[in-house]
Amino acid sequence: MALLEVENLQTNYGAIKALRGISFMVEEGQVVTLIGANGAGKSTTINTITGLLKPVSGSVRFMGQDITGWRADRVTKLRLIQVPEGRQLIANMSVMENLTIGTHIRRGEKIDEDLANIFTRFPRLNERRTQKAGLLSGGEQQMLAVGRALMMRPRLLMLDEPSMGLAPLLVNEVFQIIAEIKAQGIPILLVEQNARKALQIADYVYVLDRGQIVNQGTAEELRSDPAILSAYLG
Amino acid sequence: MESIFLQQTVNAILLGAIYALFALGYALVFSVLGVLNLAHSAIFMWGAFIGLLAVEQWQLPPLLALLLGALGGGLLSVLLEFIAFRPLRRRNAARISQLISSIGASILLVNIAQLLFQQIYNRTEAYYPLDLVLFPGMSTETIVLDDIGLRIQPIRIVILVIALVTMVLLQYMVTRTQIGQHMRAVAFSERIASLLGIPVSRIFVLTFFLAGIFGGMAGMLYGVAFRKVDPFIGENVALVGLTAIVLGGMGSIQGAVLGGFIVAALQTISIAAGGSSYSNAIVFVLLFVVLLVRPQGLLGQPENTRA
Amino acid sequence: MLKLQDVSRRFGGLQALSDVTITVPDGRVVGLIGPNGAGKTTLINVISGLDHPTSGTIHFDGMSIQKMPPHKVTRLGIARTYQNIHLFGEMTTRENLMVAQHKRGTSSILSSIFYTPAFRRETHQFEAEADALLDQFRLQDVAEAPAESLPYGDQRRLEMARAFATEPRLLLLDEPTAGMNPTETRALGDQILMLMQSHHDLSVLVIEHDMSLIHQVCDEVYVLNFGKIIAHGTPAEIRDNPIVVEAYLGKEDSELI
Amino acid sequence: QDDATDEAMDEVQMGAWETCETPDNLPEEINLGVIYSLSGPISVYGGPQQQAVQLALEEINGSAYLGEGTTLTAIFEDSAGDAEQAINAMTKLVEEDGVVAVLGPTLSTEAFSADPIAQENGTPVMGTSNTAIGITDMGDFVFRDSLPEASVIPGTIAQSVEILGLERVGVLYGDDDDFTLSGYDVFIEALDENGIEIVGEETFSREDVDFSAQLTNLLNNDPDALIVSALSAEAVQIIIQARDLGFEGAIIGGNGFNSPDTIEQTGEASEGVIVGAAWNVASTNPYSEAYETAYEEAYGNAPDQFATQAYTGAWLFATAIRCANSAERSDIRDALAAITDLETPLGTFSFSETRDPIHDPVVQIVQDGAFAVLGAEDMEESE
Amino acid sequence: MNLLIDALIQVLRPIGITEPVFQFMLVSAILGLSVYLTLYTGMLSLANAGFMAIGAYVSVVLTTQFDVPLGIAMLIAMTVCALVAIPIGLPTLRLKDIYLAIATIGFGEVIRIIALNFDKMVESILELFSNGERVRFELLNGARGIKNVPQLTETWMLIIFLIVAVFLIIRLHHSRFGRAMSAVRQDERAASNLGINVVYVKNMVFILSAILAGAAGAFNGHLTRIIVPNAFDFAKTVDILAYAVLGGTSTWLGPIVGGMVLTALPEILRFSSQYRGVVTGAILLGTILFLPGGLVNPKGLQQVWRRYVKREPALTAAEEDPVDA
Ligand SMILES: Nc1ncnc2c1ncn2[C@@H]1O[C@H](COP(=O)(O)OP(=O)(O)OP(=O)(O)O)[C@@H](O)[C@H]1O
Ligand SMILES: Nc1ncnc2c1ncn2[C@@H]1O[C@H](COP(=O)(O)OP(=O)(O)OP(=O)(O)O)[C@@H](O)[C@H]1O
Ligand SMILES: [Mg+2]
Ligand SMILES: [Mg+2]
Repeated sequence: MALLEVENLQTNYGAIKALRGISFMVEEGQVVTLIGANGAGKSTTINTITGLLKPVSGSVRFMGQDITGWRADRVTKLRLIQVPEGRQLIANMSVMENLTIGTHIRRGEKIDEDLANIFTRFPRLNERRTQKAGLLSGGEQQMLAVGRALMMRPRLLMLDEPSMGLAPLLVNEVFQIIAEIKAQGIPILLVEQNARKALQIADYVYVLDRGQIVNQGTAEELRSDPAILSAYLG
Repeated sequence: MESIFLQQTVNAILLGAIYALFALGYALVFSVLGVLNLAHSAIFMWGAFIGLLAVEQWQLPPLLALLLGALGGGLLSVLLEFIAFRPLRRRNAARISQLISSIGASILLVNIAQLLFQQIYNRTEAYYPLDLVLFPGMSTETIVLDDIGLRIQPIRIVILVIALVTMVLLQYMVTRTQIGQHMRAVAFSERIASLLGIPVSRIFVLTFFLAGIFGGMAGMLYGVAFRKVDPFIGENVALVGLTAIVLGGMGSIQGAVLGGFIVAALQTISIAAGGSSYSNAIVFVLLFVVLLVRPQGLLGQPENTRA
Repeated sequence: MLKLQDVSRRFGGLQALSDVTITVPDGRVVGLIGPNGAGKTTLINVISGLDHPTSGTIHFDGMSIQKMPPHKVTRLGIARTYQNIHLFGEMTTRENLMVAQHKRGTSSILSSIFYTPAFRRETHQFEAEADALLDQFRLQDVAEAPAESLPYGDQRRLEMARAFATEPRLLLLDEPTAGMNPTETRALGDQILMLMQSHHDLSVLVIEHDMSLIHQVCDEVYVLNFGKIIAHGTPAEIRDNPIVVEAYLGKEDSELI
Repeated sequence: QDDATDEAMDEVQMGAWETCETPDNLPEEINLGVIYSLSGPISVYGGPQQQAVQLALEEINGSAYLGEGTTLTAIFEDSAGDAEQAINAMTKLVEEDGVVAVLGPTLSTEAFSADPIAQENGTPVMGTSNTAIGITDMGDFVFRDSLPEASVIPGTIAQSVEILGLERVGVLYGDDDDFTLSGYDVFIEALDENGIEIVGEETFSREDVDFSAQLTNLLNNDPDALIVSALSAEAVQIIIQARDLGFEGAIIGGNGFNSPDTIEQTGEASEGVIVGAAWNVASTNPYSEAYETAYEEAYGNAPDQFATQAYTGAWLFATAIRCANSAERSDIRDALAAITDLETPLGTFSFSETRDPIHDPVVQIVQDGAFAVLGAEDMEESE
Repeated sequence: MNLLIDALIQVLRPIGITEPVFQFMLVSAILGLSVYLTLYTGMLSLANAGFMAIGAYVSVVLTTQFDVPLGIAMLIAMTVCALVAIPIGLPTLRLKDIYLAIATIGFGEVIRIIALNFDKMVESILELFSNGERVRFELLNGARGIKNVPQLTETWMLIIFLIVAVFLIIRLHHSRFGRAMSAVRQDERAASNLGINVVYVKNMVFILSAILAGAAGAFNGHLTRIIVPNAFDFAKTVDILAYAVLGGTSTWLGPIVGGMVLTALPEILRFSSQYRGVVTGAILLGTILFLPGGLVNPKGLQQVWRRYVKREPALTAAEEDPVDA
């Protein structure tokens, strides 16, 4: 049994059919990547899994439990954590508060330790720890969003374009963090435009197009697929 | 001259306490929902009404009545969340439609109260008993401090103390406790809050409950202080409360309290200076000036957004 | 030509820009790179009038603009896009473009009320121009869709098209390719180059983290770090500048390119 | 025995109205329009008015006052204290429902908006709580049975001055309400005439509850008496708060003080309160007492002045219909205008040339927790 | 025209809409449009009751004291409103949301208090120049109001005014100014960066809205036969806002329908006697719950159609609430 099993998921925005029945899974310890053009439905997929959107049909199972249609806060309590596209910080809270606000879903121990880890990884956040999140620069916000999710000790981490808007140095940093998270055995569902890096780190890849999965395979398989190469690797 | 100044100062502080208490509940709902709950003044009236029924019809001890007034306010407020706010939020309606639904709810609550008044009292006003003491041992005698020319009613001091204690407790809760942090997160965005595992619906219910408690309590105390209760007493404080929270800075707890006191002080000062006809105009002119200098109100936070 | 002289911007204790001096010559594409939080967006904000420098001067074609409100800056011919998309979500794609034509409109309220020939002429002209822009930015298919329902990439392109609809002589682009894949990024680069070809005196200041785009379109590049310019040169010079590699690019990327 | 007194009361009551022969020319049903503020804050006054009219109609129909087989029915409309609604209600009653006459509306403002419609349609309309200047100037179909302040207050002030020897007074009045403002004007004029010094004037708004600031100001100047032009809603607070602030002199008010609440709700504080009004609960007029008993029996609390005037108004219309022996609007108008020296709860009542009421006002003072005629003691002593 | 109106009234009478009711409905429709303009531009301005008061007082003083014909009195009243709107709007319109709302409510209250005390104020000013002699000045008569105002407003005037106003608003929407209004509502900063003078747009709209409210006030003043300051209080402000929101602000038709329905409702509900208030509240609440976008809102009606008639599953999109919106 896979950690996350998505089956035949269909989601609409009013009359727009954003997902037309997609199925995939994430196994323990894996990094699974969803790639696809703009508007393919990647964010919709993640949002449906977390419960921000209700599917029209299909099912989502997490750790063997059917969580289809659960509210987002219930899903999150299972420590199925999403780092949403566009950062979605609490703009009027400080960096520090943003980092700690999600920790209520885990047990209290070692929070300080984790915090220290985050600050060593993102010294920039440490410098700005009392600043309101809304006033951070784009990149700083992205770091904070990832940091916040890590503070929640995810069982499965879902990252929606985490490298968007980051300086090259930080993009490397983020992928390094992803690698580290992976090394810690935390499974990851990664949505990325930076397909080159995503494919480097992924165990398994699904390619999404207009609400459907059009291709899938291990990272190596796809890296050698000429169609993928031309479409996503530039 | 000195004594009149002192007396007027005391008048202002005591009036301010009532405004502040009412404004607190208003501010709480606004800061979490970002919506003005115009039915809050109806909750206020119901608090006074329930308290009145408790002491007058059911002959309960006044403290219990206060509790009932507060609790009744809380429950009604939660009811409002369920019938007037939640359905609209669920459908992503514009905030302004929530404002209108709160007006609808308010009309409903006031008119139901009017029907009940008519049923129970055969007219639309009623009075708290003349010699009501809030708790055993409390005096109803005016405290006279003749050497400094000051007269204070004990009940008003009680109201002042309750308002201040409430403010401190609420402030502590919102800034220092996890519940408070969650409330602020929900206030900022339900969507983000839910992604942080915060039970959004429960936070809303809690917020409404607390706000209702403050509203109901303020109403009951107002009733005890001024004794007359009718279905429309909420209208007397609605605009004052609104002014107070805007002046103090929306979403700020201390701001609401500060605003309440400032409005009362201004009204009193303008009356003391011989301008009783203009007291409300003066309040608004000052509000105007404050907003021009500090568009976010006295203690409000500037917007945390950037281009 | 845009000229910034010793521009500084403080936010409380934070010096977001300090003594920045840069020039964007006519007909050139200038890149602006730097780590996150370096002050790039702040720089664009002070140029476009949304924010104002604490000290220093900004001149556009010899005119001092550091205190101008945004709409006047735009009327002088400076347009911008935003790092976080700012479209008019309830309007259609086409309407978004038409708003941008606003400043060029000469028809008065009265002429539109009476539907005068001049008003109709202007409207037709704008519609034609909007169509051309839709074509140029590959947005024809979504012309009548509300902007908020567009996919992210389309929204980014619409932002650029909208800025361009003001007929600017200086275009400020804040991370135009964020969220795009390499293919789309390259296409956007081509688009910029095409614009440069068809509009001779157009100049562009572009903020990017995607070095491939910088290399594709920029004539010269400034590097901002902690609010200061730390390097200036051609893309190739910048790539090899050890300070830049250290502060911004990191080993891997400079090798990759 | 109770029955006996009841009957005696009924006799007194009914006897008063029987001025004309029992009519024989009336239709089975006669519709009377009634417009009062039945919702919103003004319903405090409109509600009891409605009840009083209901009581009057029960009595009128119960005693076959308009002859066997004729019922007088009221169509009640709510004006919510709003001029627009008053217009709408009046239009509906006069043009749609075809009522023969209209009682109300509650507020003078509403009357100024709505009465012209009745006038245009030749329908008699009678204000039962309109005291503003100019009400009956709207036309010959416009009546009122509510004594304007100008007919009450001068007497109140003159008597108070004489008996209490006032020299300096402070004045407190509501300045956003026609009723209290008119009262204020008349007070000032009367004070002027009696050569009284005004040591301070303060205002408040409708529905205010805290008057401490104004009172503190006034009391700082050591007045002998406070003159208050307020409605009953505010009067209670003003009396209590003035006493709380240590004021022991007389508090003189008009209509607004004239409610059962004044004593009930202020307790000891009401000692020394002087009320000059068209009518008072403590009125000893037998017709008034009979009415009061009936009202209390029906509704459980004592009537206020506006209710009494509404009750009287309904009876006046009934009397006019009876005397006219016709349900025609103009006949009713003529009969109404001809009413003179009718015994009513308000006293011996006539309409003046200008269709304003003529009857004696009462000036009373609260003593030992009850209303007493002002100066009664002195008179006894001097006798 | 008059025949048509008569016929219409004949049809409406059975449900309680007599001619005066219809007239007030039309006045409310104009008020609805007035608040619609500001809402459409993203301003929660609640100054309408204040401008209504100015319009009413100015025009009534002119027609009753100076025998000015209604048409000219209205033009002057509307001009005065526009002139007052400029100094009020310039500083105030920088405020947002609820801050703007309360500042503008404050304006209305101040106007009301000035109307209450106008005579007294003039008196004390005149007394300064008259060696302490007591001067009598009576114009607005404070709370007593101006009485016996001739009923000059005719139904056809209201209808024609409304038609012209709607026509102008439609044209406005199609002009670049109209697009600028919408742009300012949706994203002020982006609008300013596209060359739109946000301050200008906001102030122009505020002035237009003031003019409409002033006209409504002038019409209303010549319908009610008396004008008193308290007719323009906070409650009136709230009513006017409700007209627009209940009717729906996505098109100009919404506020008109909203104003007319909300004004007619209490009259239609007269049969419910003492339950009238409860029923009114329940209807208002129910309507806004079912149709959050207002009575006239094509999109919302579609949704309701899908949801309640065709019984399709509810919409699923969760609220988009980006960090920097
Ligand atoms: N709120 C919305 N309302 C209507 N349609 C929407 C909404 N959000 C997304 N869509 C549509 O749903 C489809 C899928 O969008 P989604 O955001 O999931 O794409 P994506 O793969 O995440 O793209 P991107 O790489 O741009 O983030 C797109 O066609 C988009 O236009
Ligand atoms: N209004 C503000 N108030 C306080 N600090 C601010 C404000 N705007 C920006 N800053 C701070 O100024 C610094 C520069 O921000 P800016 O947005 O210009 O960075 P940037 O170079 O655009 O970064 P990125 O590439 O991440 O977008 C940041 O540290 C940011 O937190
Ligand atoms: Mg996406
Ligand atoms: Mg930036």
